[in-house]
Amino acid sequence: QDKPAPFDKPGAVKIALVRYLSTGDFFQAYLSGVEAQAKALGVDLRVLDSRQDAALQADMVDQAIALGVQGIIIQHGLTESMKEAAQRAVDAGIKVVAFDVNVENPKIPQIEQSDRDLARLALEQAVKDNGESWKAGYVYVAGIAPLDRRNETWVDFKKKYAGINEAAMFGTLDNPIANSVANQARSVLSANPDIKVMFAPYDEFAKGVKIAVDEAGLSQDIKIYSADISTSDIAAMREPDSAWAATAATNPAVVGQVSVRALAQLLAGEDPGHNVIVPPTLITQKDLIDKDIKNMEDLSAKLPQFAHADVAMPAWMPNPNAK
Amino acid sequence: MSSGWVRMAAARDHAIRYGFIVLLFGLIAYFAVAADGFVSPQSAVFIFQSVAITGVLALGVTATLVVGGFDLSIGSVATSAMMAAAYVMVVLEQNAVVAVVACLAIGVIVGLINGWLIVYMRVPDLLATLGTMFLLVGLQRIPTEGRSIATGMTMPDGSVANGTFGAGFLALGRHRFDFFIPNLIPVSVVVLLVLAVLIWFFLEYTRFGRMMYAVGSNERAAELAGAPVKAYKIWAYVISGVFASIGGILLAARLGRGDIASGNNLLLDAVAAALIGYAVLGAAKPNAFGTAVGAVFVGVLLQGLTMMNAPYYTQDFIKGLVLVVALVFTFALSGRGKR
Amino acid sequence: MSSGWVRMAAARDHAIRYGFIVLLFGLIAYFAVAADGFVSPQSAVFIFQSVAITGVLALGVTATLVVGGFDLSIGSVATSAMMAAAYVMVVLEQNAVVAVVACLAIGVIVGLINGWLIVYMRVPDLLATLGTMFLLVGLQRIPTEGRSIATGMTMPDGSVANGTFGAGFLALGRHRFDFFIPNLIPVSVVVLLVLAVLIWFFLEYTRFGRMMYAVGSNERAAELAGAPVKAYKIWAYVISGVFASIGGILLAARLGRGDIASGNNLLLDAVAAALIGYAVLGAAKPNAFGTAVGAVFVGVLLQGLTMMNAPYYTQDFIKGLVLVVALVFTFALSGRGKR
Amino acid sequence: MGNNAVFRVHGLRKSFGHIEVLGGVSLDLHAGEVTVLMGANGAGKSTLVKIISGVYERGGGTMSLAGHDFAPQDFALQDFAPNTPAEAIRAGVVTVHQNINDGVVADLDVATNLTLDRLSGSGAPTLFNPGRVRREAKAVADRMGLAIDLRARISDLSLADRQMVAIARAMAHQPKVLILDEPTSSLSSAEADRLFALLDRLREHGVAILYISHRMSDIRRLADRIVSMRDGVISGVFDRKPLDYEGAVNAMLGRKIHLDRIVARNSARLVLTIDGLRIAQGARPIALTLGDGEVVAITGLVGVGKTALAETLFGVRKPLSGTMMLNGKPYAPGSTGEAIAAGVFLVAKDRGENGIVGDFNIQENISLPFHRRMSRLGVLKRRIERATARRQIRELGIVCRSEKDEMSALSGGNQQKVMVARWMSQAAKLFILDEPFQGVDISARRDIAAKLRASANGRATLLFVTELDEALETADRILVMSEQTIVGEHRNVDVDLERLLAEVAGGPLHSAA
Ligand SMILES: Nc1ncnc2c1ncn2[C@@H]1O[C@H](COP(=O)(O)OP(=O)(O)OP(=O)(O)O)[C@@H](O)[C@H]1O
Ligand SMILES: Nc1ncnc2c1ncn2[C@@H]1O[C@H](COP(=O)(O)OP(=O)(O)OP(=O)(O)O)[C@@H](O)[C@H]1O
Ligand SMILES: [Mg+2]
Ligand SMILES: [Mg+2]
Repeated sequence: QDKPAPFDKPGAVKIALVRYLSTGDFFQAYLSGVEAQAKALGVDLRVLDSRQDAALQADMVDQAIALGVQGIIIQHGLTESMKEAAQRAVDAGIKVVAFDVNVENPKIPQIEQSDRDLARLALEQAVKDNGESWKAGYVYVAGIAPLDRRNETWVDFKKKYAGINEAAMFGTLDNPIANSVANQARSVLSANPDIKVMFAPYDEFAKGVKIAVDEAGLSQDIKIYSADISTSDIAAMREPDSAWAATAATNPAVVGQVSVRALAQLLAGEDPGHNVIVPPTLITQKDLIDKDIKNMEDLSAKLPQFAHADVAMPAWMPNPNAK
Repeated sequence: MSSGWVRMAAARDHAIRYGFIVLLFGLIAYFAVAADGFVSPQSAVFIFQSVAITGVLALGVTATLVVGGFDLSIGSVATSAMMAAAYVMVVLEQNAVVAVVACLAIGVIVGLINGWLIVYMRVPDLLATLGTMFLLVGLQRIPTEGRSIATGMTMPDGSVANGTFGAGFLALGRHRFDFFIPNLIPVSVVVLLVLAVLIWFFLEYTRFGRMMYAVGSNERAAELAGAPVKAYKIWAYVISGVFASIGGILLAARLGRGDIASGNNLLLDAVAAALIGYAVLGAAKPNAFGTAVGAVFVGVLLQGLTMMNAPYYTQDFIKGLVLVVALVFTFALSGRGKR
Repeated sequence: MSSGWVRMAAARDHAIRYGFIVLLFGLIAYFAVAADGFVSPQSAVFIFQSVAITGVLALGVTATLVVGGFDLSIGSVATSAMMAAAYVMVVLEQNAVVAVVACLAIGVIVGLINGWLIVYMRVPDLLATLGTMFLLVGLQRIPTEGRSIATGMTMPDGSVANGTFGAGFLALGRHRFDFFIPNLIPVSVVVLLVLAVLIWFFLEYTRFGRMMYAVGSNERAAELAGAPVKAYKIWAYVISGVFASIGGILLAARLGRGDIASGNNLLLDAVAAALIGYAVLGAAKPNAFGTAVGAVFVGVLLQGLTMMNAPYYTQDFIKGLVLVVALVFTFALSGRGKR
Repeated sequence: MGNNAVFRVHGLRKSFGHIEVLGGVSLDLHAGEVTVLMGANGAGKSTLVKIISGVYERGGGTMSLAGHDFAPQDFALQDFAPNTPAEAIRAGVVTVHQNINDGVVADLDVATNLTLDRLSGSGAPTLFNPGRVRREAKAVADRMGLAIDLRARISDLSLADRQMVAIARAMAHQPKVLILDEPTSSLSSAEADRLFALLDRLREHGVAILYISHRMSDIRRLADRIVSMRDGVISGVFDRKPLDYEGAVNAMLGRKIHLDRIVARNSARLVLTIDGLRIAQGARPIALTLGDGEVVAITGLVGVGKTALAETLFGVRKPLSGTMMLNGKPYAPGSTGEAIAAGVFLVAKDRGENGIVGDFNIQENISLPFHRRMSRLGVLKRRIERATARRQIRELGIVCRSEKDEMSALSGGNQQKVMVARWMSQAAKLFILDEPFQGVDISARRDIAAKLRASANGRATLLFVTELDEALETADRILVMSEQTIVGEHRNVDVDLERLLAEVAGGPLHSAA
């Protein structure tokens, strides 16, 4: 295989992944994607994990610089704290890409799983299933960047469809999230028994809502639309009479791969473009049942657009999924 | 000593004893008026259900409070038990009984470790249980490398875990007993009530419970009265561990998977319930009845506020406010109150 | 007593006094060999910087531990201060000085409230500070309805907040002083060191500090000896509040915004550092020097593990393990150790 | 009299809840005089002291103190109403309270404890200089003749040493009024003598001293005046020399007491046999037998090993060597639980630390060791518990409202009676009492002694006391302990006191030089 420099010598390239969030399936799958692509490329990967400490994350960029890496992936974080750190890395001649955090730097490609698209896909399906007029419950916690972006779509949607009536908004990030949201959703359902649609644009929320709907015995009467997917979400959606109708998701592993590929392109002197968007996939209950999809592997196997994104994929780039 | 004085003192005594209960009923009355659908058997059952898990944890931590200790590890014991249950059933493909036994074993072992550290190694309670807390938070994620456990998941070695949550196990989270109304009372509520009555009876009416209070109040005096103080203290941590693992079982049964979660909120809510318990009936000391009422109190508050569409942050705020006000009321009036 | 016995006792004494320090240096030596790039001035500074904020909080909570109390509200005081700083500058468009003053005021006020609840209302420490914790967690989110505060944000009423973080304020988080190497030592590290020395000196070498220890050990004896016990206790909570708010200022300065998701782990990490401090130099009681060492210890551990590419969950596990082992060592040997 | 009073209380009242404890107490303290306050347990002495020293708020009445430009002849009394202990101390009213653990801070060293009040005083230098503090502490200790390592932690000291530290600190104040609430309750006679010498000096310097004690020997040694108190009112003032001690005791009790002569008994059956028992490294072995129905007292200086022996018998500590036989069977308790099961009971000394469960009421405190006997299938039978408590309250004359009273609401002496009542509530085979009369008034002491003797059949009774009087009043046999071993034995008939005292003083611990 002819890889361009510096990838022609295996092990010559050292990159760092500087993480803000790490706990949970999404982040674990993202990491595995990063690792898989890094391995396929033969680069040495350092993982610096700030465990949701934004200040520490900025320091870790400096640390990565001190470690002498050639490329850095910034995974999540806050614009304000990462902007300058990212700039310092660029100044030090290091190539940087950022996933899901806007570091406001023209030299740094932004990898995105488009949260607005995620929400839009799910909501369009809701309108398709339920018509343009229904009473909704909405799960939202402000202040979390991806949820805020998904919220923008929801707000636009409510403007667009006057018949959609948000009867209740709730949500919490108390751990375990599904359990806490289930408690809240139960209360909301007893206060608003006429809710038809629950929009829970984060799978932990959806999981909690589903538990509440089941416990209230309303699984025939309510439909849940969400974002993100995991193996256990698939199981929950596949349950007989499951209220969880559809979810929109990007494959976090693919996003991880794309992040590394974009960085590799930069290192090889190519331009991945400033906005590298990984397109989301709509996954409906019907898809899962019809195609007999039981877990993430089946999903990748049977929905190819989910398994691989042809993003940042020049000809020389090894594809870790092609075995 | 005028009779006026006597009457005033009696009134104050009543305020201390029943103030908190009155507050609870006041809240219920308020929500009954302000929030549609608040008053119904289902709603009542639901309140119990929503606090069942934290309530069980709170009852456990009450036992350690009674012997003058504290257990910061309960939240992580619960989540560890949840992960273990899922691991046993999904990865090891064992049945529900094995899973439950494994969870309880975790509770016992962690309790013994905590007790051993505190009693024999003389590590202060907060410190020892903080240590085991961190340990467990890490440990529970190692077997799956930080992934949640669900049927069909891919293991770190690439194999697929095909076990499922047994129906019997899920029933712990989902089955409901008939009680006048069919399918009314969920298993978790029954578990909460049974454990509450058990630990209440144990602490109030058996000689073991009485001695645990003695140990908590004056360890040396209890020892010189013939009590095996070390055994009692270890026992308290084992109770706490087992109750926390029961909480974890209920959690797993409700969620139907092993969910990556720190359990910090479980810890805080359980501690809040146990501490609110101090204020119930003017006890000014840890007590199982108070803990149960404290848990229900938090449940009523959150249920009512959610039904009134209060956003989550106002719920925290009001939870804090009511807690502080209720407690000022109780402790300031009773003039006792020390841990 | 034979000289062998004396020598053994002396060896044990040494083990108690220096065991923890030896462990710390052992860790450093291990990481120096095992982890690339661990030994460098930058790395050392980085370790200090990574624990600066929790360290400051831990020093504050040490003051409450000294008077026999506990402060669960420090984490939420820090995040409230951070939100307040952002609110003052971004929404109210005030300058850095106003923001800092507002934060400190929050620290003082919360400290006074905690102290008042505990001292005058006789609410147990854990309970009172748990209450204020919930209160603040809710309160800090009300002005923006749960949104994070950043320049250009939309307020609940639809207006756009146009203030910015002052350069002076941001410098608190970002400026670095030259120290042999240019731009080496960040402000936060200097703040940590200065506060550590201050509180250490205060507790060890002023009569106020000594009396605080007396209050913590035997409140009644201190009071009967003429100490204004109430004032000392309130003072301890004010120190704790102010330190936590300083931590919040540093956090805001580092982040450059008021972020609702940040600061979740501050409480537990700070408490861990303060409690590890018990084990340093065999103190077996809260002490500022120990707290500072405890904070650095956690920093070294996490930094080393990160450099060795250990996943986050093994870090928790090892943190817990080392904590437990170190403490068993200290407390079991010293044979003292009670909170 | 009273025109040269330095301190005066008039019509002082105090109630707890609706129980009146002080019903209008009037009292003068005079410069250069020791006023002894006598009163039965629960009479209200400590309550009075706590009001004077700013711990409790008074319910009514006035207090006044000579002005700050204090001179013994200064008649201008000013109103005095301390709101806090600090205010009282600043005004020159210094108190050593009854509960020793309220006087010292266990986790701090002796030096800091000796200077605690200076550290908290407003004029003190801000910086804490350990060297200077030690120098100051040394000065304080030297005045008192204290020879304690200033770096030692209080928690490592004996009760007597703790008490001496608390007293030394109070003395160092140059107070106008010094109040001592049962300061000798855990001191040996040597230490008490040191204290008395110091009080003499303070008296010469014109300090007004209020001294509370149940020990007649103290009172005879010190008193210039005696004030008797009964049920919260002053029932007699005795200041005509020679002082009418008997009258004072009668006034405080409201009746005459009479002392039954001890008829020393012999025992037929052996209950406890101790042979070759060594309780400390390097100590000589102890051999000892106790008979059925016998009351044996072991006396000796503080620190000679009385408590150690008591605790060895009770299974708290292990002997280094030797055997014990109880009722003919080998007895080697591994824990207090085993000892109790074998019928060996111990009333431990220092009730605050070793006896009282503060969160429990009287009834629960009494039943504490006997839960097993008072329960079925682990469930406590509260009716039996209550009946037992009521019986014991009656038997020992514990002054309380009911068996549900909190322990903290009892006077010191009554708390002690609860401790004795606890262990007398069930039949023992070997009944050990370590300093059981701490803080108990004379009449109650004699009551308890009489009860002990009356119920002595069927068990052996072993009493550890520092006060010789207590041994003479109670025991059939008196053993003397010195240097962790028994050095003398006396039948309690015409005891050769001289020899006994010589044996007591025999140990090298007695360094009164
Ligand atoms: N905090 C309290 N609450 C209720 N009653 C109390 C309290 N303190 C003391 N008493 C009651 O006040 C009375 C007087 O107690 P006080 O301690 O003054 O007695 P005393 O004369 O010092 O006795 P002693 O010789 O036993 O020390 C007792 O009957 C006691 O029960
Ligand atoms: N924890 C301890 N560590 C070291 N030495 C001790 C300890 N406890 C007691 N001792 C010593 O053992 C000896 C016996 O003490 P013990 O308390 O039995 O004396 P005692 O005669 O009962 O005195 P007291 O009248 O104070 O009770 C003393 O020399 C004492 O200093
Ligand atoms: Mg008294
Ligand atoms: Mg003794």
